[in-house]
Amino acid sequence: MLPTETHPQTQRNRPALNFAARRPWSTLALLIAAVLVVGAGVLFLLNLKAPGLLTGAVVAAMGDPGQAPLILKAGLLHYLETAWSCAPWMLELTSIFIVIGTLLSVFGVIFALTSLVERKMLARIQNRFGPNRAGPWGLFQPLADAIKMLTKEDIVPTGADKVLHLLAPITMLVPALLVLAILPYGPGMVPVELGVGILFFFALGATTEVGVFMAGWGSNNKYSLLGAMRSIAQMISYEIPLFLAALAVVMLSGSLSPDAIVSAQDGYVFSFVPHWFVFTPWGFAGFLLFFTAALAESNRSPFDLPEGESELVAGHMTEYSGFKYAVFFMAEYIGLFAICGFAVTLFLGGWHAPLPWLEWIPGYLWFFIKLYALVLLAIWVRGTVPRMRGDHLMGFAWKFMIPMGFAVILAAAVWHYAGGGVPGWLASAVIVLMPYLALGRVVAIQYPASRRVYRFSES
Amino acid sequence: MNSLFEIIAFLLIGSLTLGAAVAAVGLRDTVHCGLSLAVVFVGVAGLYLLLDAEFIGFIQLLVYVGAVAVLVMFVILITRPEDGVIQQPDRRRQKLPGALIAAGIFLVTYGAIMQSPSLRRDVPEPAALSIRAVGEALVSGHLLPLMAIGVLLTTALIGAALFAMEGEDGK
Amino acid sequence: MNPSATDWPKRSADLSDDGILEISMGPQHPSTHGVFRMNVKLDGETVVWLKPVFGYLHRNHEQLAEKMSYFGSMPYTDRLDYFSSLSNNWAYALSVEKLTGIEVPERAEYLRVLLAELTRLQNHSAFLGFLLGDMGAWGSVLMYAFRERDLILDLFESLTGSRMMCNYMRFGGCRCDLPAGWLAQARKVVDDYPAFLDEMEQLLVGNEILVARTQGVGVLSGADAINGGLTGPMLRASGVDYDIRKVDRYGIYDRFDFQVPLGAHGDTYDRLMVRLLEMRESLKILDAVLREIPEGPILDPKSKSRGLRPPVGEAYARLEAPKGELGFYLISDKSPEPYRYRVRPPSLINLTLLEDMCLGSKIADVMVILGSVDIVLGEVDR
Amino acid sequence: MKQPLILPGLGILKGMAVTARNMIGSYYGRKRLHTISYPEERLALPENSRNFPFLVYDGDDPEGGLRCTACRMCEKECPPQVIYIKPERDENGKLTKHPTVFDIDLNACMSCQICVEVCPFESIKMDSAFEYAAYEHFESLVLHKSDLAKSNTYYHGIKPTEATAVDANLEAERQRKAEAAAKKEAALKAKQAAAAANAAAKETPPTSDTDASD
Repeated sequence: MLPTETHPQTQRNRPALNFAARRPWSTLALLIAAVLVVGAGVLFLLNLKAPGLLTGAVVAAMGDPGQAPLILKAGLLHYLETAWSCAPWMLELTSIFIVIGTLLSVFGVIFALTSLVERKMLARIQNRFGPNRAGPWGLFQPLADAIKMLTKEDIVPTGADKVLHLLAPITMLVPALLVLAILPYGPGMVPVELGVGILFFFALGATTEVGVFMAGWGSNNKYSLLGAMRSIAQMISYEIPLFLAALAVVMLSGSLSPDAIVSAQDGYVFSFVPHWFVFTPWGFAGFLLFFTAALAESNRSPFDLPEGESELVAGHMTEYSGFKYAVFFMAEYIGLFAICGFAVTLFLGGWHAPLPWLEWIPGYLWFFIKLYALVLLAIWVRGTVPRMRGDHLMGFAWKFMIPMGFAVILAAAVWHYAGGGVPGWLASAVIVLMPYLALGRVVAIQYPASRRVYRFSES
Repeated sequence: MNSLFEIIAFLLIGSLTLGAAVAAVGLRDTVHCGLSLAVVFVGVAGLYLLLDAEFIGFIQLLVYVGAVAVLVMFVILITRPEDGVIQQPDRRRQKLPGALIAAGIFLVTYGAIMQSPSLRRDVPEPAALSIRAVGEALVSGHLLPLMAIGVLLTTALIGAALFAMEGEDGK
Repeated sequence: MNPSATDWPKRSADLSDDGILEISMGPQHPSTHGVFRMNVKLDGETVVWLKPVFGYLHRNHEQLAEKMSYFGSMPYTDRLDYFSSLSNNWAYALSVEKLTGIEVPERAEYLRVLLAELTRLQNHSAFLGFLLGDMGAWGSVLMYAFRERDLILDLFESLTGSRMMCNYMRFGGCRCDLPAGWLAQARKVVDDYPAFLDEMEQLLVGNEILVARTQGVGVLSGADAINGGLTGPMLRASGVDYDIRKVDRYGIYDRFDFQVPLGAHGDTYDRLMVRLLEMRESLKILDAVLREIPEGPILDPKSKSRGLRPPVGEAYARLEAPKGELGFYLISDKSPEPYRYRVRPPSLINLTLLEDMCLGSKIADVMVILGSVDIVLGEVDR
Repeated sequence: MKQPLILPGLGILKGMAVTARNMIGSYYGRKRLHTISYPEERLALPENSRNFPFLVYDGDDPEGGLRCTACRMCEKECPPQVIYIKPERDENGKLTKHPTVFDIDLNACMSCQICVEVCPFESIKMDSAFEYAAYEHFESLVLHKSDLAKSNTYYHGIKPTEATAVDANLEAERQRKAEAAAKKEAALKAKQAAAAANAAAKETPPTSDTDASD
């Protein structure tokens, strides 16, 4: 690399890096200070009404971080009841809105963060910097994107079905947001106690196909309809391996409620290997199956057939611009978070800490750390692997994923009835490995991956 | 009785379902009809949930909205005439006979419901139906029908595959 | 299996029935081949008819050269295949030297081989990046390829003055000699290159999705390749042993021992692998050249480039450009401007068989097959 | 031969190892992070890098010290014909060795550096300034003599070795011319001396042959 130093060039009036990009640390400190001051101010004002209540709740929350959100919520409700003397039904309503508010804001922030982290991680994989001009290390880039998306003109193609064109992004976003309600974020912190959480997740997962169809049909464009059809076929055929992997876990933990599944994964073996399902042979295969099917379900990297073929058959989102496209974009990301959240709940032990002496970190932090690890894995895969072709994609689902799903269920059964000891472990490992190798050969014969030896000319 | 919320919820969902059902029948564009049918399914699922039958509610949501609605959409697309113009039946002459038939059916069903003995008995406390109970009943008591349905479905699947392949190039 | 092109041209019988979908791909194609369009007829997913449409980048290069002095059209040869400008310069200089019989000093010959092989390296790396980009790998391989290519372009810039438009060869030698420290920098680049190639092989060769998308795709048998007049890595991937460096032994290529890799199946995977192995062979040549380059004059003093009036006659000289056999055919009538100036563009001739490679394959493969042909529109349209 | 053990997914894992190495590597050292943030950091252009031509003038007077003698050789040889020269004519219409107008149209100039090769007076050289973005084609992208003329010291600034070589052979040229002039002068003087000598010889012989003839 040639040494970089300024060259006696005509120094035109070049815009120097803005303050935020030049001194990132000080800008960040400024920002955090501002937020703290505003928060303290609001707290102080509210506190005047009923002295000592709110601050007491905050101090209590500080004391026990594990249950901090619950304590804060109880404190706030108590404050509302005493200071503003609200009616009981009003309190019930506000408690629901508190939960909704925190969920939406937390996942909103993660969505904004991920759109930046994705671009920066892909950039770093490709040996370049990634956005670093808007704000410190590019932290304001999501803000800039949001403003751009909102101010862009929202074009509705002529002859398009306006109602469907408008409803499609909504039917994509709403199920993704609803699914977030049943994930167990921490001990006792499950927004909605559902006995059939897993079923709820798959039911709402199925409704996104209707949204894709509406998008394809509403854009009045032959190619976006074709794209919608292909992505519906892909989503349906990849839902089955998703079911099978989740079925194995439900079978083992004996219940459909996510909370029960997470509590089934409590405790440690040999005091440092946690009871997570991913550490069992069938669990590991099931997790890989679930995660690959999750990538296909949310149209991410190796399976991004519809939007990847944009130069040929337009994806179903092509006729959208401005705010509706932003909603699609958000629906895709929230869908990815939801399905990664589920992978964490089913296989990676929900909010349990990986090591016993790490349990002082609050549960909900563990949940989000693991969730974000899976999101980063998805980004990493996106930066490496080329796109699968249409027929390979379908062949892979039906010829490899579904048979492997049955094998995982069988292995889980064997593991369970063999009492989980070493023989059970080995038996289920064999039951998983045999079809993997056999199917690998079947799938490989379709495209021979045998190493080719190249001869050289003699002259 | 049940709380204020549930009454509001019931009214909301009930009207949604009814409205969607009327739309499914009345709208001109078949695709809109198909989609309002999907909304009807969602409404029915909501009603199930209101009755605390969670399992049936989510199965309804999963099977009907996820699969049947999309299937209906595919069927509508395949059978659309190329130029997209759908001959609408002229509705003027059919209004009177339609109303008569509707009234007749309503009366018959109303009479049957009123005579049925179940109305006289007080509403029994709903048994706490858990998924586990449904599962065990399915596998133990009704194993034979379950297996029969399985075989039926596989033959249907294979049949569908054959149809699809045949259409390709006559091989 | 793909219908082979021997029953030429194989088209499905009825193209008119309504099941056929006609689409046009390009010319503003998002991948990097430049302005190139294809009209494709699809029966469902498979391609039944394909017509490439090019000419969007036609700049009247040959007619222009007939109105310009021999020396004046040397910079225009950089714009033919703008990924390998030094090979184009050398081919043009070779044909004028054949016409006028000017001798080329020893050091200039070594410089020419050195720069031509460096051009082949950066061209094949760029090809690798673009092919993976077509397959949807979001530019990771492209950025790695461009990272290495930049090192070579920095070498070109410090020697010839420009990264891609070098305009460096003159009739009878080269324009200017190596600046201080250039050879050491070149030695460093050549020594670091195998690490990049190993990294690429680890990333690509076993990758199941890449294998699935390239093996058995765009198959071309050796006979069809020869009938179609293909040359270069495309031909060798179909198993035909024809490398002009070994056939003509032009310049001083006979002094270096290097081998020519040959494919066996003639599909996109082989084209990818042949180019990867070719890069390793070029590294061997570069290693030898950097060791043996002698001192001495770089331009034959009695050769004059301005006001050159070659004797009446014609000459055709060709060399192994990264894309195939690049040839220049000149007819001179003793006037300062050539009477006829013709370029044999390897990209265009390799492109003619595109339809035969794509018949029967899926529409998603058309992009990959076009990528594997490695065309540059500057050379196709001239 | 025994079918090789095919582990589907292994190739992808190896590929992911490569991207991981690149990502982590990009945080340590510039080998795996080769982009620079352009306007603030700039790559040092190598000495030979050429962009658009400029005219060299010696001393510090851009008008007087201009080396260009308006021989229009570069105008004729330039492939895209972007150079336009109007030589100066003094009062009685005789060409002087100085251009009044010397325009280069940057829109079409492809910086191919042929003008530098054909210039016999080392007066036009290639600059490496590339920041010529402008809002319209004609006023700001057609450089006139005043924009083109740059001092020899600037030339030494951007291309030291080339500039010293050019100065060296200019110096050699001047010496050779000086010697040639001196030799010519000496020859002239010798001729005059000879002419004077034989003229003197002519006067002296008449005196002698008059003696003989009378």
